[in-house]
Amino acid sequence: MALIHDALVQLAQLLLMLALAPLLTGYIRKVKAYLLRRQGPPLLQPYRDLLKLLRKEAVLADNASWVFRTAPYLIFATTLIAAALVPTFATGLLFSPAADLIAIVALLGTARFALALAGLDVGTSFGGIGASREMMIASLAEPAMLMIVFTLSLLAGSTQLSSVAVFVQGPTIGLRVSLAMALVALIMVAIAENSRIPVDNPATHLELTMIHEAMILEYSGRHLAVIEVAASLKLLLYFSLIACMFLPWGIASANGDLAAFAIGLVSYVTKLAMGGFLLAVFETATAKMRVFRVSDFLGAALMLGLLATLLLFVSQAA
Amino acid sequence: MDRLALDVAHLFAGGLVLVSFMLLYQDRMFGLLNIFALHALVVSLSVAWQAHIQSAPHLYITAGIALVVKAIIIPVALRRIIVRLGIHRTIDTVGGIGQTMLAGIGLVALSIMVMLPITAEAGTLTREDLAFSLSVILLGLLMMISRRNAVSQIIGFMSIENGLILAATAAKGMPLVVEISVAFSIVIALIVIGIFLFRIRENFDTMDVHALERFRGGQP
Amino acid sequence: MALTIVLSCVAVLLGTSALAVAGARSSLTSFFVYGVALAAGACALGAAGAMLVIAPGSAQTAQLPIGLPWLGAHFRLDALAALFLVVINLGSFTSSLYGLGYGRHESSPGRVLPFFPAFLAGMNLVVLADDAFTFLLTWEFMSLTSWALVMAHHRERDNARAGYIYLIMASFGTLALLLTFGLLAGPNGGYAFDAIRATTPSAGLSAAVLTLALIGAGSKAGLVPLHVWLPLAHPAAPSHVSALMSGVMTKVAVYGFVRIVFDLLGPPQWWWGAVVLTLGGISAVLGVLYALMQHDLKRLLAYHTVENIGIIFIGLGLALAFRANDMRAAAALALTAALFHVFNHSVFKSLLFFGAGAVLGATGERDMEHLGGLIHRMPLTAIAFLAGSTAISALPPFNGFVSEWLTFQAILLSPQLPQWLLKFIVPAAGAMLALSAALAAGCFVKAFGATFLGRPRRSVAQNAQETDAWSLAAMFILVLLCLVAGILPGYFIDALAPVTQLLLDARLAPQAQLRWLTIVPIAASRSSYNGLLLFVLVAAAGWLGAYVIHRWASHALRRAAAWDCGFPDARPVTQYTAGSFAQPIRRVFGGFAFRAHEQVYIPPPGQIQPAQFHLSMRDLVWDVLYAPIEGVVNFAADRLNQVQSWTIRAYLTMVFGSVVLLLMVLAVWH
Amino acid sequence: MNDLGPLLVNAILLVPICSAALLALFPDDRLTGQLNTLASLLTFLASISLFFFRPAVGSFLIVDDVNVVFIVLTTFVAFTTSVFSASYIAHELETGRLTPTYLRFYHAMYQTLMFAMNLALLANNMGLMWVAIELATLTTVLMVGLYRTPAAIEAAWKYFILGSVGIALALFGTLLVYLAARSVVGEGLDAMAWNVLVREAPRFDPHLLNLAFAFLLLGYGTKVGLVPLHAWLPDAHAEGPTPISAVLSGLLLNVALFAVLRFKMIMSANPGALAPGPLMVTLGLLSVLFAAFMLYRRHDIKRMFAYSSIEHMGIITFAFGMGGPLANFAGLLHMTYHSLTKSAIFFSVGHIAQIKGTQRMADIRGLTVSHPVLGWGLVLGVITIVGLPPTGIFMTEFLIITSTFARQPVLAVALGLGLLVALGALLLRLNGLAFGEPYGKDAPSHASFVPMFAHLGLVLAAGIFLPPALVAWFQHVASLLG
Repeated sequence: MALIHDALVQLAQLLLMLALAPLLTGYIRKVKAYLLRRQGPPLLQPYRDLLKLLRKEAVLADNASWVFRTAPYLIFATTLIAAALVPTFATGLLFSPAADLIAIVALLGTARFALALAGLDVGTSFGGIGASREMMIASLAEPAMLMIVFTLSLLAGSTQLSSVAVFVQGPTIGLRVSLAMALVALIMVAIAENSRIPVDNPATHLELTMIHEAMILEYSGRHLAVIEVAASLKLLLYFSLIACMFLPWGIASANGDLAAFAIGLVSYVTKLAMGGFLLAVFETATAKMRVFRVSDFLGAALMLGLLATLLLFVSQAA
Repeated sequence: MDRLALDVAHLFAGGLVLVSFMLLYQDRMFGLLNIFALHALVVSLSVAWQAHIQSAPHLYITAGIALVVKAIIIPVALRRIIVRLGIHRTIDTVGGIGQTMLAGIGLVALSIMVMLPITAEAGTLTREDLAFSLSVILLGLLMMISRRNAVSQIIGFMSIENGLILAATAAKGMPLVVEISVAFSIVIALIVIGIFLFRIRENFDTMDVHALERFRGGQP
Repeated sequence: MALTIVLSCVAVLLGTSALAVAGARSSLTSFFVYGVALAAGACALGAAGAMLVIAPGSAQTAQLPIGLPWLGAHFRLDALAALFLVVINLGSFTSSLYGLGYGRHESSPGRVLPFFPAFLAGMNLVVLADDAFTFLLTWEFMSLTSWALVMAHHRERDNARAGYIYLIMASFGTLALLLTFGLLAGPNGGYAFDAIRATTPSAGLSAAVLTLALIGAGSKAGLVPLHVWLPLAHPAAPSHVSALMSGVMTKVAVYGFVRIVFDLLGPPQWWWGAVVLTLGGISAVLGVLYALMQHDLKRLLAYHTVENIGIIFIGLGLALAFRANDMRAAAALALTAALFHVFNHSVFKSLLFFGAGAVLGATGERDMEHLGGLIHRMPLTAIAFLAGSTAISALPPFNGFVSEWLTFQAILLSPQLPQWLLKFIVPAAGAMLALSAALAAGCFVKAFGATFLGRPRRSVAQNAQETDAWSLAAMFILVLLCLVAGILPGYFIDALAPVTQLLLDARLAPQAQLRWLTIVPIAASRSSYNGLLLFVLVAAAGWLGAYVIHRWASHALRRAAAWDCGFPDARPVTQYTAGSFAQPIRRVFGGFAFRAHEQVYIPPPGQIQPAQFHLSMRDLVWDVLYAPIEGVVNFAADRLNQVQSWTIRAYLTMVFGSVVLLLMVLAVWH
Repeated sequence: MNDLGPLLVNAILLVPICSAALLALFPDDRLTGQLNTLASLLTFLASISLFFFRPAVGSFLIVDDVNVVFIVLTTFVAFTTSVFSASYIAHELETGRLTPTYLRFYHAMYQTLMFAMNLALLANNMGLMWVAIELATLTTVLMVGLYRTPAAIEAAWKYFILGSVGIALALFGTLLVYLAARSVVGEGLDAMAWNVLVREAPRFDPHLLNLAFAFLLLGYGTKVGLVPLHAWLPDAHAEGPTPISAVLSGLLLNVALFAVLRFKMIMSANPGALAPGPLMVTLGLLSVLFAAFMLYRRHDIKRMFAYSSIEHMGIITFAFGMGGPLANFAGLLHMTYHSLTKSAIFFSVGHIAQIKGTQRMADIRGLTVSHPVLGWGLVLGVITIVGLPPTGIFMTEFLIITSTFARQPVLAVALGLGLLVALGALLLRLNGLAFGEPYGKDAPSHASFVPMFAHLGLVLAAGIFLPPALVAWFQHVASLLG
């Protein structure tokens, strides 16, 4: 019985993620448009785009190999599973023993690996640009992310997201410098990972500045659709990650009743709304930086993360 | 009697050291040869004396060899070589005679110092005699390295050998002395022949080997 | 029993190499040699594996009347030895299988066949040796045979140089180990390991032993800064030998370190862990950075060996630190992580070298800048190489991730360590580990992308042929292992338990019977990982998504020229090369690590000479460490050599001088 | 049976000297090579029998534990070398480097040398040993100069002068030992007989012994080739006929070292005397380091291996200097291995030089390709001589370094680094010689490989398994050496 209950909760979260992801993208676009005093596309525009793309035929470059064709589904699957393992409105997911935070980061790494390979597969110069820059960014973002994970798990004594969430809700936490550092670092990493301004511009097709777009330049039709979904899932994932790790208030425990779940859901959505708004504001306020400045940006993130970890190592005498 | 015998032995030994110093001092070629003949003579005398006091007749052979080979044959041979090969009549030394003499004195002092701790009960051959022969040997070595020309280097070597003979014969009842001295004479003979064959004019190193082919009617 | 089997396998191998000397010419010999090696590897693998599973606690000993007369050759098979025997013989089994195919088009079989079995025998014996002399003898024998294999293609200049440097470094390492055992054995030569175990050396002594052991084993394992020979020698050998050297021989070196430091040398002090950790971290990061700068496929793989050895030593260092503070469970976790990574690395590194060998055989090229598009010509090899790349990049659900995940868990336990220095070093090591993992992923995107993806850059790549069945079989066995070890790690971790039991008398909780085969190193609330579940979920999600789309949305497909932002299809030259792929990372990291310096010359408008790009890089380790040594030796040689041309009088003066000197000494002595 | 012993001992001496006379007078040049081999074989067989019955100690000759194995070793290497020399000299005759007359002379001298060395080993009288070693010196001088090229004669001359000085020093030392002994033993032959000396040594005057040992070490050390007394050695090896280089490195150095060991026994038997260890260690280490660096700048293949001989003599002296059961054992073993290995190397080098018509290493390349057997033989030899396993030299160096490190870490490290430097040089050259594209003449080699591989095989086998009897013998002698 409990198993079924957990399974249902898990399934609900998964579907919720899948359903919300394009909406979040659309919402951010809308807010950015408002900030620029534009009308902006309707909120549901991303869904329409996806459906349209899905119905179109896929055009494949001549020497594209099976890597190119399977990559989108692999990226989609890994991102979806990673997202499904992040508590949104309730902790204690059924599958959470399957992967702790480190594993989730690694899953995203797998997705990136596949994406970069797909970028190289056709053998165009732009695919190469995208892949190589993406890996350069990742080579700094991933360690930074892991440092953040270290910080939290040192605090919570666990790398399990649920336990972290529970701990952060708990009374023992207090206000900590290292936690603040970790939050800043995580936001920087999230910006880089989701190729937002100032690292990359999701809307650009200006050849020499694009990173993520350059990799998926050759994609079309359903493949493109799947990749787009994966991208927005990733964005949502990072949002809910921040939500669950740094402001888990209102999140329901696994064996809560429906009311608790409802509260959790509401608080989750509000958190998303706030976060999306802040991101939109930030993006409109800042300009994109040169590609080779990104290393400094992420280097700062890495240093912050390492600093946070060191602080904790030193403060936690056995 | 015994006392006297030892004193005479000492006399000869000391004389030998003295002659070694004269060798070091001498810088004319023929003079060097003469002094070396004297050196050999002293050795043969001391050997003969030892033969007499030890009543060891076989030592007379050694004395004879020393006298004939080193006091007569070799100086003569060397004289002819010098004439034949046209070796300079004057010897150029490494560093002046003065320094060489000083070094020699230092060597004598060293050999005496080394011999001091040896207990006198080493037998009739007292430490003085050992010290003398050792200093003769060292002086010979010094001569070999402080002279730039082959003949005097050989003479240095032969004076070393004289020192050895002195020590050997003075060591009472030492077997095989004759054989050893014979063996040594062979070596020296070979060296002299070598000098002659290889036309070694100035120094052991500078040999005019191309002359050799002519000499041997050489094969390619 | 198991010991007897392994020893007899070794005897068979040695006999085979003797026979191979006799008839090295015919292709039949090649088949025979590799066949026998295959069988022997299988037998030894079975024996050791059975020993590890059935009777892990036990230890078998044997003694042969050879080697040191009054000592004899002692052999001992305990859990640790059994584990490494499994690693070694797995490698020898697969590489023999690979050799059955690859060895056929070997240009000079006479220089490979006699040494290949001897090399295998040597590695087996090192692990079995139970006294200092036998250990060193077999150790150096292993180096010697592998040197001969490196020199197999001696006509290329680089290979001869590689072999030379390799043998020098190997002898240097052996010298260090020689001194190590000289210290351990003591003046009256108690060379038997039992005798060494019995005595516990003083603190200073054990510190010296640790240093020497680090130098000796590290130089063979390729620990920075003793790694210089490795990227030269490993690629020079035939590919299946490269696989053995990189995948297995370095592990034998790790074995040597573990045996000396954990087993023979008494209880550790905490700073040992600090030293080992630092070296490991530096090796991990520098190794992968070196690899990123390479465009020779096999050399890139060799540099990755340096990286992975670094990761293993991070684990060992943690284990030492925990052990020194008597935190046995944590030590067991760290050691398990290290040993598991030993196994994993041996598997996927062999796999990758096999793939590189297949490419080399098909195209005759090791330079990635000349390859490309091979995925169309050699699909199966491509799959295998891709699996290997994923595994070595520590990406789930493959095995590389599991061991690195365990290492991370061990690092996260370290705040309990009392020493301040460790408090600072351990997180730094963690950061380095994370960095190296991320960079490795980048490096293998580069390697796989430049070699197999895109369009062929040379005609050799254009018309390459898929490699033979033997090689493919060898590769796919390893692919399977990578996957199985990745999704069912519990069984492997349990198999490692007796080793940690032996070395630390502590072990991880049994994993295999946990619910859904999840692995829980410490506590369920703390951290857990389930490769199987992830694999199933990802596969299901991917398949479901694809099915749904193809079923209800479109599945129409059209082939067309690449879009490429509307550029007309240019020649393959316009693709990103390996060098250009690595350029951003080189900009970020190369500055301090390699003094990387780029010069771009773009002709002014109107002139039509080509633009030029110059890249200069220096290997700091070589400049700082090895060049000076070379200089000193040459200087001394030149100075002393003048003695050769002195005159006889000068030589006599030397004699005279020594006489006088000696007499003076005697005169003064009283 | 008892009367057979002396007969055999005499056979070991008489066969060589008689065959020397015979060879000198023998009319037919073609058979001399075979005759030489035959004589050496007979000597070898006679010496083997010494293992089984040991003659009583005479006043001039002695067969005891200390020298028996060296005698067998010497006669064995002499035999194998004569086999090699037969094919080598035949080639020299074809190319006209030697005339029949010199051929005859060469063989006569060869046997004389064997006689001298056997005598030196068998002598129970230090004076006799001295005479024998001097005789050996003279014969080798003549043979080094055999080719009468300027270089050869210069080498012979250098060897002659330095050797004579060394001999003179050695004689003085011998004399002092006699004096020390005389006051205890009394005059006469007994005061020079080894068995007596070792027995009575504890009562000798220590100061005389010290002085004596100084001279003996320097005197015989000159013949051993210890730095700084080594100057003659490289040229003598490089310029003489290769069989003689083999005999010089393989045997004569050993014989001289053997003389030093005899005296060291007396020293270590006397409590008052200063320990000879430090002296020998210093000389040995000096030789190792010096030779190691000299190896780098060699261009002549034979001269290079001559320097490697200096290095190994240094190692052995070092080992005996360190003393103790392990080091002494290793030193004795190392002497054996070195003479076997080095002569084997010279065998292959000789054939290589004949085929390529040069001794310049720059002109010899890729031997394993052009002449596989010779090339791999050389590779095996070098690998053995630098002490890589599984050959015996690895074992000895293992024992020396480990047993030293526990007592004198610094010395052990210095020795180890010296060995490493030497290994670097030799392998560097080996790379050029044996590997890479073949270069130079590749005439087929009509060589006799049996001696070379016999030696290397022995060293290899010994590295893996030593017969217990041999081990017991070595250990006994090691204990005598103190």
